[in-house]
Amino acid sequence: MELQEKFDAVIAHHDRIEPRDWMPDGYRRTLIRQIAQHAHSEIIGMQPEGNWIGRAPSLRRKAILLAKVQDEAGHGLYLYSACETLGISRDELVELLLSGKQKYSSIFNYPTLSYADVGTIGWLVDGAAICNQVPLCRTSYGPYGRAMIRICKEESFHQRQGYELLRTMMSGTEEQRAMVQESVDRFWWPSLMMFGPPDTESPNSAQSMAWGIKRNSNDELRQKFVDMTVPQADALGVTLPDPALTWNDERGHYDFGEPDWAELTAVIRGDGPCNAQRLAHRRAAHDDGAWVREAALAFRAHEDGTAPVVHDAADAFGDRS
Amino acid sequence: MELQEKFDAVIAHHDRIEPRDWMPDGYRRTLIRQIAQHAHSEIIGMQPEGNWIGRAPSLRRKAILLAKVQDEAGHGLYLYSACETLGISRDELVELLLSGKQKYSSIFNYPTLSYADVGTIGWLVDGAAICNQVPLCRTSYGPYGRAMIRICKEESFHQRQGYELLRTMMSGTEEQRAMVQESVDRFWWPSLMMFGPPDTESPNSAQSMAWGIKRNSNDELRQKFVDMTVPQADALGVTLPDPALTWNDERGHYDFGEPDWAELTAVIRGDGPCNAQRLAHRRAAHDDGAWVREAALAFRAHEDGTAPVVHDAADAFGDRS
Amino acid sequence: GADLATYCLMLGDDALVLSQRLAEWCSRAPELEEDIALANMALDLLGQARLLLARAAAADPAVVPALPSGSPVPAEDALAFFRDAGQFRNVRLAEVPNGDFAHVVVRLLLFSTARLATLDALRASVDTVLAAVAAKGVKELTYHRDWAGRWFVTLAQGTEESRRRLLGALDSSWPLRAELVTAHPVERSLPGVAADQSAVAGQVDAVLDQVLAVAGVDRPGKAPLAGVGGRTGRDGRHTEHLSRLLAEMQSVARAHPTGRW
Amino acid sequence: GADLATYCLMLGDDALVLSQRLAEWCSRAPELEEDIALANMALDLLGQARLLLARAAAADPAVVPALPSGSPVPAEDALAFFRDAGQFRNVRLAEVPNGDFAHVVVRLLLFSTARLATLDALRASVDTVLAAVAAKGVKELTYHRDWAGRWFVTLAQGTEESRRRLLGALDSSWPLRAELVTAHPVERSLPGVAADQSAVAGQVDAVLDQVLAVAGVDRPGKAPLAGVGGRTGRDGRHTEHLSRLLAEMQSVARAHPTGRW
Repeated sequence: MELQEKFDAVIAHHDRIEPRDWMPDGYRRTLIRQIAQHAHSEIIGMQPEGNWIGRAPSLRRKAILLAKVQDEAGHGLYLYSACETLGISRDELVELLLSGKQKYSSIFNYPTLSYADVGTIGWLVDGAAICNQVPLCRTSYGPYGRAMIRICKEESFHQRQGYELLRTMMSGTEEQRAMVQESVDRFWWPSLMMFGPPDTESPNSAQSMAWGIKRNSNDELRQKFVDMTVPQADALGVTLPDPALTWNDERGHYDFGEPDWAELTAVIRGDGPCNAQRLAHRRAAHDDGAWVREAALAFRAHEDGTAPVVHDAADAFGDRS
Repeated sequence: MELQEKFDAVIAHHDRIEPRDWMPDGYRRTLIRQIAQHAHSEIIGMQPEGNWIGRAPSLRRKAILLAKVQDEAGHGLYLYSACETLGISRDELVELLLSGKQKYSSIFNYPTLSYADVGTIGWLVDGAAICNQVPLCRTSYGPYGRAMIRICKEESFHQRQGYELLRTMMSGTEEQRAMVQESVDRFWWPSLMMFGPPDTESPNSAQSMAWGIKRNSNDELRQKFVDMTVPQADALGVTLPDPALTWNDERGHYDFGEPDWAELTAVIRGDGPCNAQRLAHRRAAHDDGAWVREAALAFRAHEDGTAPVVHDAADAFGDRS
Repeated sequence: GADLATYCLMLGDDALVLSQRLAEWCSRAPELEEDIALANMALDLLGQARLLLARAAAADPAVVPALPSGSPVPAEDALAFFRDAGQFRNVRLAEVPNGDFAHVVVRLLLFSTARLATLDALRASVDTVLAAVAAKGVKELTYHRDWAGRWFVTLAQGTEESRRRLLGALDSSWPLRAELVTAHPVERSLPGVAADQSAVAGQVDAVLDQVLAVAGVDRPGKAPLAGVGGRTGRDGRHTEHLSRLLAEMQSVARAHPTGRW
Repeated sequence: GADLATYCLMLGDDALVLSQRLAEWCSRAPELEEDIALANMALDLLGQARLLLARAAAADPAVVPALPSGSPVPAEDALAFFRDAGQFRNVRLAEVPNGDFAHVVVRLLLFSTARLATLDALRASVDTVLAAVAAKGVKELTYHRDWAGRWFVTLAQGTEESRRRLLGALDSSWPLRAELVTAHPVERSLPGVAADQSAVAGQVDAVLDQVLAVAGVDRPGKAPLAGVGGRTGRDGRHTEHLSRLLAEMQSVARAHPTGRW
C-alpha cells in the first residue's frame, strides 16, 4: 500500500494530487463526477442568462451580459480540460450530460422572467457559487484547484456586475424596483438550495471532505452566504422573502427559514420548471452541429496528408484560435 | 370541325364553356396557366400580409387581417379546384409553383415593412386585383368565372377594410400619417404594374381576348384603376408619388407617368426583392408538411378496409370539414 | 369585481395567447385545408378573448393598464398590448412555441377538451356575459376538439414517422396539461360564476382516455410541470417563452401608444 | 454634420445588427470553441457600434430620437432602441435570419472582407474619431475574416454534406453582397472622411476570389438583391426581417423609456 500511503500523505499535508500521481478509484470517480457536473453547469448556465442577451435594454448591458455568458463557456472549457486529465474525454462527458446520466446545478432549471433576473443571478447565484467555489481553490486535485482560481476571479467580477445592475435598477423607476424585488423573491430560495441538502442528508460529503475535495460542509457554506447577503440586500433596498430571517446575537449569525427540500429533490429528479427545456436546447445545439464537427474532422484528415490542395488552404489564413 | 364550330359559337355568344365541353388545346393551356397563376398568387399572397398578423396593433385589426389571409387561402382552394376541372391535379400545380415553372403575381415579391402596408395592400393591391378580376367574372370558362364572382365579392370587402384602416391611421398621430404616406410611396408603382406590360408589349393578350378569357386590355384596366384611385387618395390625404399625375379634360381620364418596366421585367425574371424569400417559405411549408400528408394518406388507406380499429376511430369524432 | 376580473383574464389570456400561436401557422400548414382550419380556430379564440378581456375590464377597471392621457386605445387592447408577461394569467400550455404539426394537434387536443368542458359548465354561470360567451364558445370548441381528435388518431395510426412524432409531442406537452384542470383559488372564490374545475377534470379525463384508446396510445406517466415557488402561469409565473411572444405581439401597439387603428 | 451622422449610422448599424444576429448563436454553436468565437465577434462589433452611434449623435444631434423629458437614456441607446426599422441604415446582409452554421460562415466572410477593407481605408480618415475606431477595428475584423475564411475552406472541403450546405448558403447570401461595396451618395459626399468604396470593392473582390479558389468553389453568378423602388437597407428600406429583429431587441428598453440600466 505504498501508493495509498503516499496519496494519504499528500492529502494530509494539504498538497496537490497531480494527473500522473496514483489516486484511489473512488477519488478519481468522485472528482470526475464533481468536475463534470461543474462543467455542465457552466454550459447549461449559459441558457437562462443567454435568454436576455437579445433584449438587453442598453448596449453597455448587452456587452456585459454577452461577455459574461461567453466567460461561462470558457469556464466550461477549462473544467472539461481539467476533467480530461482524469482520463475521460470531452465527448464522453457531453454524452453523459445529454443522456441525463450526469447532472448540472439545479439552479439553472429555473426560468429567467425579466431583465432583473440577469442582475439577481449575478448577485445571488454567482454569489452562492463563489461561496461554494472559493474553498475549491484549495481542493486536493491540482488541475481542478487551478481552474477554480481562475474561475473564482471571474465569478467575483460577474457578481459585482450583477449587484451593480440591481443597484442601478433600484435607482430607476417604480416598475424597475418592483421588477428587482419580484426577481429576488423567485431566486432567494433556489439560491439557498445551491449549497445542497442539509449536512444530515448529504451522504457523500464526509468522504469528499476526507479526500480534501471538499473543504466545508453544505450548512457552513449556506450560513456564510446568508450572513454575507443580508447586509447587501439591505443596502440594495430589497426584502428577502423569509419572515424567519433575523440576526442571532448569540450565534453571531443570521437565523433563517428552511428551504423547501421537496422542491430541490423534485428539480434534481428532473421535474423542475426548466429541466426538459434546458436539455432539449443543449441536445438541439449538439445535433444541429454534428455535420460541422464531422466536416472539421474530415478536413483535418485531408490536411494530414491526403489532399495537398486543402493544405494550401490551411496556410492561406492565420491560426484558428 | 363541328367541335371547333360549336366552341366558337359559345364564345361568340358570350356563353360559358364547361369542363365536359370540347375546347381547343391552346384554350385549355392558356386557362390552366392563367388560373394556376391566379391560385398561386393567392397562396403566395398570404405571406406579405401574414407577416403582420402576429403584430397587429389592435385585436380588432388582428381578427380582420387573419380572416383576410384565411380568405386568400380559400380563394387559392377554389381556384385550384377550378383548374382541376381542366384535367390537372393540385399536386401537379403545387409542383409547378415550387419549381418556379409557373409564376404568381409579381406584387407579392415586394416586402411589407410597416402595418400601414396591410392597409395599402387592401386599398391599392386588392383594388388593382379587382379591376383585373371583375371582367373575369364574365370570362368564357364557367368554373373560372363562377370562382371569380365569389372571389371578387370578398376582395371588394377586403379593399374597403384596407381603405378604412388607412383612413383610421390618417386620423391618428403624425407618425401614423407618415407611415401611411411611406407605404403608399412604395406600393403605388408596383400596383400599376399589376396590370401587366403595356398593350404594345403584351403578346398573349389578343388571343386571350379572342377566346373570351380576357375581356379588357392591360392599359384600359390600368387607366380605370388610376381614375378610380386618384379621388380616393385625395379623400385619404395622401400624395401619389407621380409628378405626372394630372387630370386630362380632353381624354376624360387622368394622365400618369410611365412605370419602370425594367423593374417589372426583373421581378418577373425572379430578381425582385422577395422572390427567393417567398418561394423558400412556400417550399419549407411544403417540405415540413410532407410527413403529415403521407400520414393522412396512409390512414385513409387503412380506413379503406385493412384496419378495422382505425375505422372505429374515424367514427368517434364528427366529420372533418 | 377583482376575482371576476382575474377569472376573465385567465380564460381570456388562454384564448389570446393560444390564438397568437395558432396564427403563426398561417401560410405554413401541411395542406391548404389545414391552414384554413388553424386560422379558423385562431379566429374563434381571438373572438372569445376579446369578449373576455372586455368583461374583465368591466368587472374591475383597475386591471386595465394606464395609458397616456388622450390615448384612444380601448380596454381590450390595453389589456392585450400593454400588460407585461407577469400580468398574463394564461396556462403555460398556451404559450410554448409551436413545434411541428404533431405538437399543434396535441396542444389543441389537450387545450380544447379542457376548455370545452369548462365552457360547457360556464353556460350555467350566473354571470350572464360569461354564460353568453360560453354558449357561443361551446360550438367552436367542439369543432376544435374534433379536429384535434381526428388528427390525433390519424397521426397515431398513419405512418411510423407520424406516430413517432405524435408520441414525442404528447410526451413533451403532457406535463403542461395539469394546469388546465387544476382548480385555482380565484375559481373557488366564485361559486356559481366560475366553472367547477373538479367536475371539469373528470370529464376531460374521460374524453382524453377515449381518444387515447381509439388512437392506441398509452396515457403518458409524466409529472405536471413544476411551477416556480409553487406558482404557475395562472399566477403570472410563466415560461421563458411568453415574454418573447409578447415582444412580437405588442411591438407595433407599444410603439404607438396614442395611435388609432 | 448630417451626412457624417448618416455615414456613422451606416457603419454603426451594420455592426449593431450583425452583432445581434451573432449573439443569437450563443449557446447554440457546434462546439464550445465556436460558441466563444462567435460571441467574441459579436462583442467586437457591438463595441464598434457603440462608438459609431455615439459619433453619429455628436455629428448631428437631430438623428437621436426624442425621449420623454428626464429620461436618462444615453444617445447610443436612444439610437439603438428607439429608432424604427426604416431609420436603420445597415445593409440587408446584416439583418437576415441566421440559418445554419454554413450561413454564419458565409455571412461573416462576405461581411468581414468588406468591412475590413473599409476600416483599413478609414484609418486615414480626417475624422479622428472614425480613424481611431477604424484602427482598432482592423485588428478585430482581421480575426473575423480569418475565422470565416478558415471555416469556409473547411466546410467546402470537409464532407459532401458540409459542401452542399456551404454552397447553399453562398448561393442565398451572395445577392446581399453588392450593397456592402456599392458606393452610396452619402459616402461620395464625404471625401477624405468616408472610405472610397470603389477602391474597397476591388480589394474585397480580390480577397474573395482567393478564398473561393482555395476552397475550390465557383463565384456565384446571382444578381444583387433588388431594392424597393431602387432603395436598399442603406436608405432605410430593409427586408421583412429587420422589424422582427428590432421588436425583440428593443422590447425591454421601450417598455421602460425612463428606466435606468
